[in-house]
Amino acid sequence: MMVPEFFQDHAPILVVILPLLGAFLTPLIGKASSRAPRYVAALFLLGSLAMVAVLADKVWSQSPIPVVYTLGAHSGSGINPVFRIQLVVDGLGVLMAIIMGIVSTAAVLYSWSFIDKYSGQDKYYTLLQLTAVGAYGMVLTGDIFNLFVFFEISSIALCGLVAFRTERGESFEAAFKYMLYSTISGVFLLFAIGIFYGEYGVLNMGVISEAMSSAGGASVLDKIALGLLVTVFSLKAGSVPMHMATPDAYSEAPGGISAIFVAASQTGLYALFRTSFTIYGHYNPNTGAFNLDTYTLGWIVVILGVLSMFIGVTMALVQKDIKRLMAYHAISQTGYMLLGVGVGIAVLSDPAKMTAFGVDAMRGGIFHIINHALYKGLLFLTAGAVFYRLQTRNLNEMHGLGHTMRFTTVFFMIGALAIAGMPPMNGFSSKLLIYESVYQFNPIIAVIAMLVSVLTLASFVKVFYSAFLGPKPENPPEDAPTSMLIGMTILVAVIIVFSLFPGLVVERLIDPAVRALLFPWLAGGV
Amino acid sequence: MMRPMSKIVRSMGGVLYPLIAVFGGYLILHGHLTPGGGFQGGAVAASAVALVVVAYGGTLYKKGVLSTVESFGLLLFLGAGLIGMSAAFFANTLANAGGLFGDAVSFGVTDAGLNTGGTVPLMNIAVGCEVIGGLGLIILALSKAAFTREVD
Amino acid sequence: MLWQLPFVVSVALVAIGLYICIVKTNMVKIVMGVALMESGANLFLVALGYRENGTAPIFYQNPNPGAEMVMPTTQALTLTSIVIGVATTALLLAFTVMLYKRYGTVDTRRARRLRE
Amino acid sequence: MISLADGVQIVVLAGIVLSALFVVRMRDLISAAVALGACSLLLSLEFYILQAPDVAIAEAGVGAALTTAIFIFAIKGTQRREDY
Repeated sequence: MMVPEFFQDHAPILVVILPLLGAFLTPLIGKASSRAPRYVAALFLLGSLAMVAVLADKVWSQSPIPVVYTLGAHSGSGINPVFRIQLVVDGLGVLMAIIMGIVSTAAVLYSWSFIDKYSGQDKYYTLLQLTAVGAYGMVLTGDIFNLFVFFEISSIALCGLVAFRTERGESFEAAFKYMLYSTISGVFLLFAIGIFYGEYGVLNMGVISEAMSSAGGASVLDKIALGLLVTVFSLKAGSVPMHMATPDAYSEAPGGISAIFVAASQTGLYALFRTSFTIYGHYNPNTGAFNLDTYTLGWIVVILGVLSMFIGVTMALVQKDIKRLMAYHAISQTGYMLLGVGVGIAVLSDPAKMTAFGVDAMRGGIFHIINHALYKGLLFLTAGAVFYRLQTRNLNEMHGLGHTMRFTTVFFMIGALAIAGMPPMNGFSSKLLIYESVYQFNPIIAVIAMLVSVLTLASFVKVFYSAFLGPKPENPPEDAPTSMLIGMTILVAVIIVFSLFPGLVVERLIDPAVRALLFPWLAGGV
Repeated sequence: MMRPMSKIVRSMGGVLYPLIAVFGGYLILHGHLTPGGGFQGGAVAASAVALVVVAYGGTLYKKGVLSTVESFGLLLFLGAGLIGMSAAFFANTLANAGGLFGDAVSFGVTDAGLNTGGTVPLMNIAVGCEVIGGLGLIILALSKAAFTREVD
Repeated sequence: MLWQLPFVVSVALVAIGLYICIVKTNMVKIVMGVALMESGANLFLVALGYRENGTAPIFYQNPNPGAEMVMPTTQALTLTSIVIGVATTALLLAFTVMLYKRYGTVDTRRARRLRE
Repeated sequence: MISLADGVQIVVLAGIVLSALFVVRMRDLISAAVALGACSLLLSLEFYILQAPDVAIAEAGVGAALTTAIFIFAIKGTQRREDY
């Protein structure tokens, strides 16, 4: 495929600034026509997705060496580019960007119908694009302070979107709660950044890790910073015990936003893995030493994962509100990712265990990130479609939707099978990788993971039975409008591709991400 | 919308408002030479907006105008970044190139001129517009909320 | 010795802010606590860049090119964090006002309809 | 013996903590907002002492003026006392 050289060179920054440009063109264009913002938003997010594709091609061709883009640098300007703002894109960053690209495109198309009757659509699309900017920026930047800036951009934009349905007081309550927690975590993140800067005088994450390595490993201050970072990023990802605000925010957000919320929350996981591996798990090939013995950190992440899995699913079982139920399942699924990659962190300094099962566990955890974004995004979209037709989210008030909302029913079934890890679906492939490798790490945890999977299936069977089966209601609702169906179809199509070719997906998408995390320790290949 | 305050406040506001606004503009335009810059100057100018809203009520400002100023500021900022795209985003290709803001500067301790800095003054102006617009909108929105007190 | 005092004060500000966030139930007061925490973080960053007997990082005003300057990077970081701080404060206050219009209270004990 | 500059710094820092404590103690939210503004103003003075004039201008403009103004607007829109 021929892509002009300009786009090849500038793809990393174009991914971020296209939605930013769109976000601020939207209100200007919204003055001219009330329907224009939706087209502008879709156009710019699609453009951004195309740039992600160009970038992905470039990253995979030179994996595991990251693509580096230095802002504002003349070639040969003589100033050390490390002291400039850099975008550093590797396999993991580009994987997260792909997730955000697919989900945001689906969500924006879905929103065309979903928010058609609300006023202030230009603000909605502005904030939606800003959320995408925040997530893209977080995963593409190589500079820890920019990570903070984009973290706050995505939090602020998401809060605005959670409070978008102004007729409900509950949405303000959820938005206040989420904003409060993310602001407090932002302050802690700033302290951690200050600690790094005070010790090493740089903000580039790669350079921090090398400076830490030449200083002889992590100091006490670095360990304090690590504690802050783990708290902050697991709060962003919505794992137990920092999950207080997530169910409220997920369930109060409008339908399309809940989907994008899942993808945006996973940037917290990205940042957690990035700091654990790139900064603290940095391997010095000359001395053979790691910056920090990550065994304890790995166990902490594993325990967070197990708690999230178990508490999330048990809370989900008792919910009556369909979106709240899915929100607790989102917490539970986050646990699998933490578990998988946490095992990788724990055995990082043990090459034998790492090659035996650590790499597979990481593969499973990272594969689960993209799978979860797709099927949980799809499930939230179907729940939004049900809400759009019935104006209720209470499961007791729905029955027999399958008679008329046929496409929505089929899509829900696909999503439910995928989240429960039923064999042909993509959720099965990633969970199998996690079970097999975690069983070698600690059998009890693997058994808990399987139990949680069974409970997830039970919970979704209950939802399917009570909402979609049963006698035909008196006023059977129509199926969702076309644009919403298109949005869901995008996600379904990707899920089916992932289910049919899991091996290919792992090889092409996931392995570069794992290699990027383990670089340079495992430079040769997985 | 908020009621205007007493005559004393209005008179003092009328005297102080232009002074604060001019100081804000000074900070924006001298941002590349002295302490200050787009954000600081914009914040100072926005506090002039706050003064007017408190003293005279919010009717003097139109929301549409402020939001246009804000969008214009951001587009100008991104435009200033995109000028440098021949090298990299945000590259300062206008510096030392002649024209407006393009006067050459020598490295080291110099008597810096106002027309130096390349895209930096442009970005300061852009950020200034952005901040005046954004903070002004925040003040207008909250002052409107503050004086409609009914509870549903 | 004395230039370490700002660090102590910054930690104190964060502790006071966190105390307000945890103990107080009035939402406006909680937002004040958040604002105090942000101030603490800003003071931490600026104090981090301070060098004893350094001058402000303004290039052409520096009389002696060899004289030490304070670190400009942390000041840029602080500016960014002030911008973010005012945005979050305004957003939180806007949510508070809207919540008051819906619920008629800003007490977190009574304004709780979203439960487990 | 401490110099004059050090003395000023100690006074300013003590003032910051004191006004933060006032924010905690004041039951009247308008007073608390004014205490918060005073805290920001002293903080901007401290930034000036720490050789950060840019940050001092920004903190004075934003922290002391705008934040206080929006706090007072929000308190006018809700309730003035902390506890009822």
